[in-house]
Amino acid sequence: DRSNRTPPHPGAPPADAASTASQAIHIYCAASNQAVLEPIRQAYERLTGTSIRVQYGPSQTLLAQLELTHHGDLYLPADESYLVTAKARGLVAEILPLATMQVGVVVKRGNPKGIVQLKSLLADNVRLVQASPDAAAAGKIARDHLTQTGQWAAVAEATTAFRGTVIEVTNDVQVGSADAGIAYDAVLHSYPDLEFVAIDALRNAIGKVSLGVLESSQNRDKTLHFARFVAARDQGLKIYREHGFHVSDGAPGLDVPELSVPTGSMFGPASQR
Amino acid sequence: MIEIEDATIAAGSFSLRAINLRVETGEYAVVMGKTGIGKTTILESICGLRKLRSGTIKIAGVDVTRWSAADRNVGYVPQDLALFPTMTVRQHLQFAMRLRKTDATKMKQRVDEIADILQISPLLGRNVRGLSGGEAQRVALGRALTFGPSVLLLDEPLSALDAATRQAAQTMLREINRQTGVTVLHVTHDPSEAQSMADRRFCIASEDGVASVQVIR
Amino acid sequence: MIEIEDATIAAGSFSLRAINLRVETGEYAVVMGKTGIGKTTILESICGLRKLRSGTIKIAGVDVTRWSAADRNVGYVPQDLALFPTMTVRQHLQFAMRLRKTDATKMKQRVDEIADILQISPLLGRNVRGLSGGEAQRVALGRALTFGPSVLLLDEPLSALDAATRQAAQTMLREINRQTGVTVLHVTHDPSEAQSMADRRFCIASEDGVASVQVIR
Amino acid sequence: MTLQRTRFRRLRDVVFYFVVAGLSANFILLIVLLLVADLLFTSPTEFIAALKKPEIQSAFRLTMTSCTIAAVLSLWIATPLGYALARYRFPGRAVIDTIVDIPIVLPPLVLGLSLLILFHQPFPFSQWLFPGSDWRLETWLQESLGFQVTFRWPAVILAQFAVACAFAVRTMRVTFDQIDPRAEDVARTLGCTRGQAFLYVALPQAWRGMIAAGTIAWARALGEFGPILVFAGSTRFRTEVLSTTVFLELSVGQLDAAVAVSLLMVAMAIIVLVTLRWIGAGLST
Amino acid sequence: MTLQRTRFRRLRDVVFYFVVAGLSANFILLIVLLLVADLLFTSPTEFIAALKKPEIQSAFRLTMTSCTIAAVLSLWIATPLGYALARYRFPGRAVIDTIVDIPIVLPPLVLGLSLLILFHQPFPFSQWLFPGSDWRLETWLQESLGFQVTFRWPAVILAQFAVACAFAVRTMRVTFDQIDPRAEDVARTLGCTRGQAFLYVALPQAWRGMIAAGTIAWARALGEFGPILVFAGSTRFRTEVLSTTVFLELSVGQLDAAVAVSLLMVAMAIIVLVTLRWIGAGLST
Ligand SMILES: Nc1ncnc2c1ncn2[C@@H]1O[C@H](COP(=O)(O)OP(=O)(O)OP(=O)(O)O)[C@@H](O)[C@H]1O
Ligand SMILES: Nc1ncnc2c1ncn2[C@@H]1O[C@H](COP(=O)(O)OP(=O)(O)OP(=O)(O)O)[C@@H](O)[C@H]1O
Ligand SMILES: [Mg+2]
Ligand SMILES: [Mg+2]
Repeated sequence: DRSNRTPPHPGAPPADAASTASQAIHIYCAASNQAVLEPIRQAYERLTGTSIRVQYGPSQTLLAQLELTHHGDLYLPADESYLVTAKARGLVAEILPLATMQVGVVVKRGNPKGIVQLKSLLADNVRLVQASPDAAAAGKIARDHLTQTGQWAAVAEATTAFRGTVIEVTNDVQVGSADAGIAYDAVLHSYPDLEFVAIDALRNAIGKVSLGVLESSQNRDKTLHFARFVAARDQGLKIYREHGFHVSDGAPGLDVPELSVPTGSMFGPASQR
Repeated sequence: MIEIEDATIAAGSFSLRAINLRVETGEYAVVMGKTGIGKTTILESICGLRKLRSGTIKIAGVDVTRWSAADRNVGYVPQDLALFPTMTVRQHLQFAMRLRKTDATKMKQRVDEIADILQISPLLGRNVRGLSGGEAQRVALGRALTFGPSVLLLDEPLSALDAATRQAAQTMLREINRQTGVTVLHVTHDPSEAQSMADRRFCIASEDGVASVQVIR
Repeated sequence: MIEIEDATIAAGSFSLRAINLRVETGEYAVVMGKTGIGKTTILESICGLRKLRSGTIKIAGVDVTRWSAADRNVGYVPQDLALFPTMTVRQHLQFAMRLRKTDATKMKQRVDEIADILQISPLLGRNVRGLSGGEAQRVALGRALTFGPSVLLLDEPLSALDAATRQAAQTMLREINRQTGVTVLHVTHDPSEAQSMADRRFCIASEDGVASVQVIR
Repeated sequence: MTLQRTRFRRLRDVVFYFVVAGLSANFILLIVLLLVADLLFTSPTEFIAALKKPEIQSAFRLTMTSCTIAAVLSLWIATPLGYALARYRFPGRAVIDTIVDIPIVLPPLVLGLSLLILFHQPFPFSQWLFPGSDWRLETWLQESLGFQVTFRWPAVILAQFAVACAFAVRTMRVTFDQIDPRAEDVARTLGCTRGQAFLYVALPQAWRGMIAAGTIAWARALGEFGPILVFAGSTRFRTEVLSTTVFLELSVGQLDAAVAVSLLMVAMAIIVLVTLRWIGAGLST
Repeated sequence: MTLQRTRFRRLRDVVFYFVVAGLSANFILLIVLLLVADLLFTSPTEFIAALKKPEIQSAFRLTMTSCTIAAVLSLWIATPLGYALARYRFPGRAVIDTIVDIPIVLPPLVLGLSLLILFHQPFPFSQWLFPGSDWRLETWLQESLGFQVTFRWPAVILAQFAVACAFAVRTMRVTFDQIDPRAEDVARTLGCTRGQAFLYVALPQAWRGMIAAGTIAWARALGEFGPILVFAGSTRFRTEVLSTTVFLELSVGQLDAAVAVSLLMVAMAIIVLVTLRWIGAGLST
């Protein structure tokens, strides 16, 4: 029941109206994408001089924030599912796919428990943790796939604990409170002590990272310009690849974004390098 | 002048009815009575710390029954002293004068004078923690004397003093009474003290919760 | 027997040297002295609440200087009473006996007896909040009498009582002293009280922080 | 000498009441507005719907149990510790006084993480004491006692206790600081051991502080979230407490359900806290 | 009558000390172990590296400022409120007494959400008072005062204040509960207005409680995380406080950096709290 939820305030000025930062692009970004977005932001700011204000947080918190404040330009959650929700609520105007992540098993480097397939996760001496299907996309994706193949009940039964985020799952394996965790491969980029094991049962379990352009964006042109920069194969996506995400080779037309804002003139030559 | 007319006071399960008492202006009245009879309770009613169940209290002819304690301009020396734990002795003596914005030199003079008579001058800089029983009692006495109240209520103010110090304090109290014309109500258990100080002596007794205030001649 | 030998006591900036005092077993000694001279401090040293700077204290011939207050088996009536705010009067009187696991009937009998003499029987069920000055003083007195201490230290125990009640208490104290042979050290400012009660009277004075304890004849 | 009722003084009393009320109102108003905003945001049907879900009922039961256990444990530890800090001078007192505040300072996620590390990394000191040993708390607990902490209900209670107790200790410390030790001293002359002086004389005077410490510990345990999430996980029907429920509802974008569950927690807290105070007030008379 | 030193009583004193120490040790040990576990998990180089990052330095400054402001504000409100609750009987007292605890009970995320709702949804009551109005707090603040709260530093302080103040109020309430009002009464007979009785007589007796309330508020503000994240966001160099830093580091898998920053917070808290207590103790003599 959201009958008493008020729709966006039609006459509301941009939240930044009074401040000089009104030129800045405000992006809500999942904290897990922080390592990727920071270099992209720096590159873009160097290139165009447009400042980007990034607000990091858990995806669901960010969703609540933009829903309640009707303010901001872009939304980059940890997983596309949040964008789907946001779109259904009329908060997102456009979705740009960026990268994908493989769901699989995270273990200590060297795979001491010898986990190679789903069955090894069910063993008694393996403490398995996974992201809560209710709280995190990875958990939901895993559940959906395993439910299809009828293995979910067994895996859920063997799971020692459900965690709030895949980062917590990974931390458990790192700290030693779990032997194996179900998480994205991209997460492992910053964990040299851990190893990713792709298992057959989750071969098709893939998480998508996408960027949403918000309805509340006051500066659509500039916002789109930055969004395309992030989605450009030789700019944002390059960095995504460096951080262990899988980048599709599709969406070629976006490689060289057209320049629709004056400041963008600095950008043209740079992008051709 | 203090006038209590047909008052009923109550504290918890204790109550005392039909209290009638009249002390003339400038008079030094001493009240005696068995322990637990209600002397302290009456004093607290006069100074405004306890509400009357019924009846009226007049000070200097004015009905103060519903006035707050702060307005009654009464100098009260409680039996339990109730010193301010964070203040020095000097701050105690200055307290009421500060509230009345007395000027500094006059205040200093008065504090020194009273401290001298009460023989607490060496203690002026001390915190009240650690004072002996008699010292604390004199601080409480001094605190109530500094600001020229219209009525003084003294609840066993000299009970912890040795004979010599007590004698000096008695003399001072009578002196203040005579000079400023302040009306005094002094509770004591010491018959000789009552005898020597009082213009008029009362004895409070009660029967079945009804008070009887007798003047002793 | 209480024996203080060449003791130095100190409290904050106050100190008193060369204290020598000897009370024989079963004797009823009364101590007098100017207010603030150090009587309370001496009593607190005897009962163990204050450490001696130097010197020794013996009770019944045993050197108790380093003993804790709990071990000295002394009945102490402090000047500030220090009643237990959460307890009833009956609980005060039972307190020391309970600690000694006295059996219930004997305890009840003793409590009733002492409450009766001190005229606080009607108060037994009351909490100590709201007690009058004299009532509280008798509770503190009663609390220290119940458990048969070997020494009684009374710090102005009757100062808030009216003449009649005081008389009864005096009689009781002498009676207890005579019957149980308890050694008593009683501080008072009332010369007639000292006169009537004491086997031996001391007067404490001091000069430059050196104590002189004189026996009054 | 004339006596006049000084109007200005009554005026100043009134001004004082207004200043006190005005200052206090800042905070009270903030909370009331927050609550009303929440109330307007959700609806009674949300509320009922939330109450009916079996996982929420289970979370409710676990929350009640764990909060109560954590609060009782906290009080049990905080009372002696607060007393020791207020009464005794011992070496290390200042250090302990500071250590007590650390769980308040640690960010919630880190507290949870620290608990995880403590239970699953090689135990501190064990390597120094027994070189080469790889003794781990959780492994030991599980192998010798068959008792699992992490991701189970004991983890919930431990996480709540770690923070709630810190607040309880502070409260008890303040309480005993304000109680005059004189009565305890005199009790000693009557033959009390220190333990008896504490039990019979100090403790009964501290009941208001104990009620306050108990309620604060309970309330804090109820609101606890980060450490529980990290140390105990959020497994439905097993370690889900109401604050976790709120997080889970939020994760699926159910803002109003989340707010409804929070209001349920507020209602629950009001009932429990009022009852506790009422019992406390009853005990005092 | 013979006098014997009763050994058993000294023994029982020792037993009492041990029981007190033993109970207290449970909690102290837990915290020490947590800290040591953290320390072993990170390394001095991590620590130094963390200290050198400009965003962490900026977060450090914002944290210090905001915590201090929040603590001062809390004390400023909590002292009169605690006094009023302890001394005066007024209608609604029990209600206010309960309301005060609500920020403690609300899960952190929900507190942040509530603040967001309060500032960005139509203001409570405004629709009833002026039907059809769509008055929103944040919009109004921005349009009339040019002052933005959400996602800026005022949001950080407000979020910290909302929780810290609740703890400060509880502490001050306990403090004034334990102070005998008798001295204030007698001060009234000397001519004090109620305000003067509070200022000159009650307040100086409450200094220990005020130090405790101030430190607890400061510590709580430092550890605050959920509400800040939701209400103030975590924009680097603008609303990032140290607890947010910890979260951000944790989110990119920088476990040891997160732990290092937490230890920095612990160190910072120890310095500030010890200084505060030291000043407090200095004031008392
Ligand atoms: N809250 C209370 N509940 C019950 N009784 C009370 C309360 N307060 C006072 N009393 C009783 O009222 C009576 C009168 O007390 P009050 O202090 O006025 O006596 P007093 O005449 O001053 O005695 P004293 O000479 O011992 O000081 C006492 O018996 C006391 O026990
Ligand atoms: N902490 C302290 N700091 C400084 N002086 C102190 C301290 N404690 C006690 N004194 C002083 O020690 C002296 C002796 O105090 P004590 O209470 O023993 O006197 P006393 O003989 O019992 O007097 P009284 O007859 O008035 O009860 C007093 O002058 C008192 O001010
Ligand atoms: Mg009296
Ligand atoms: Mg004395």
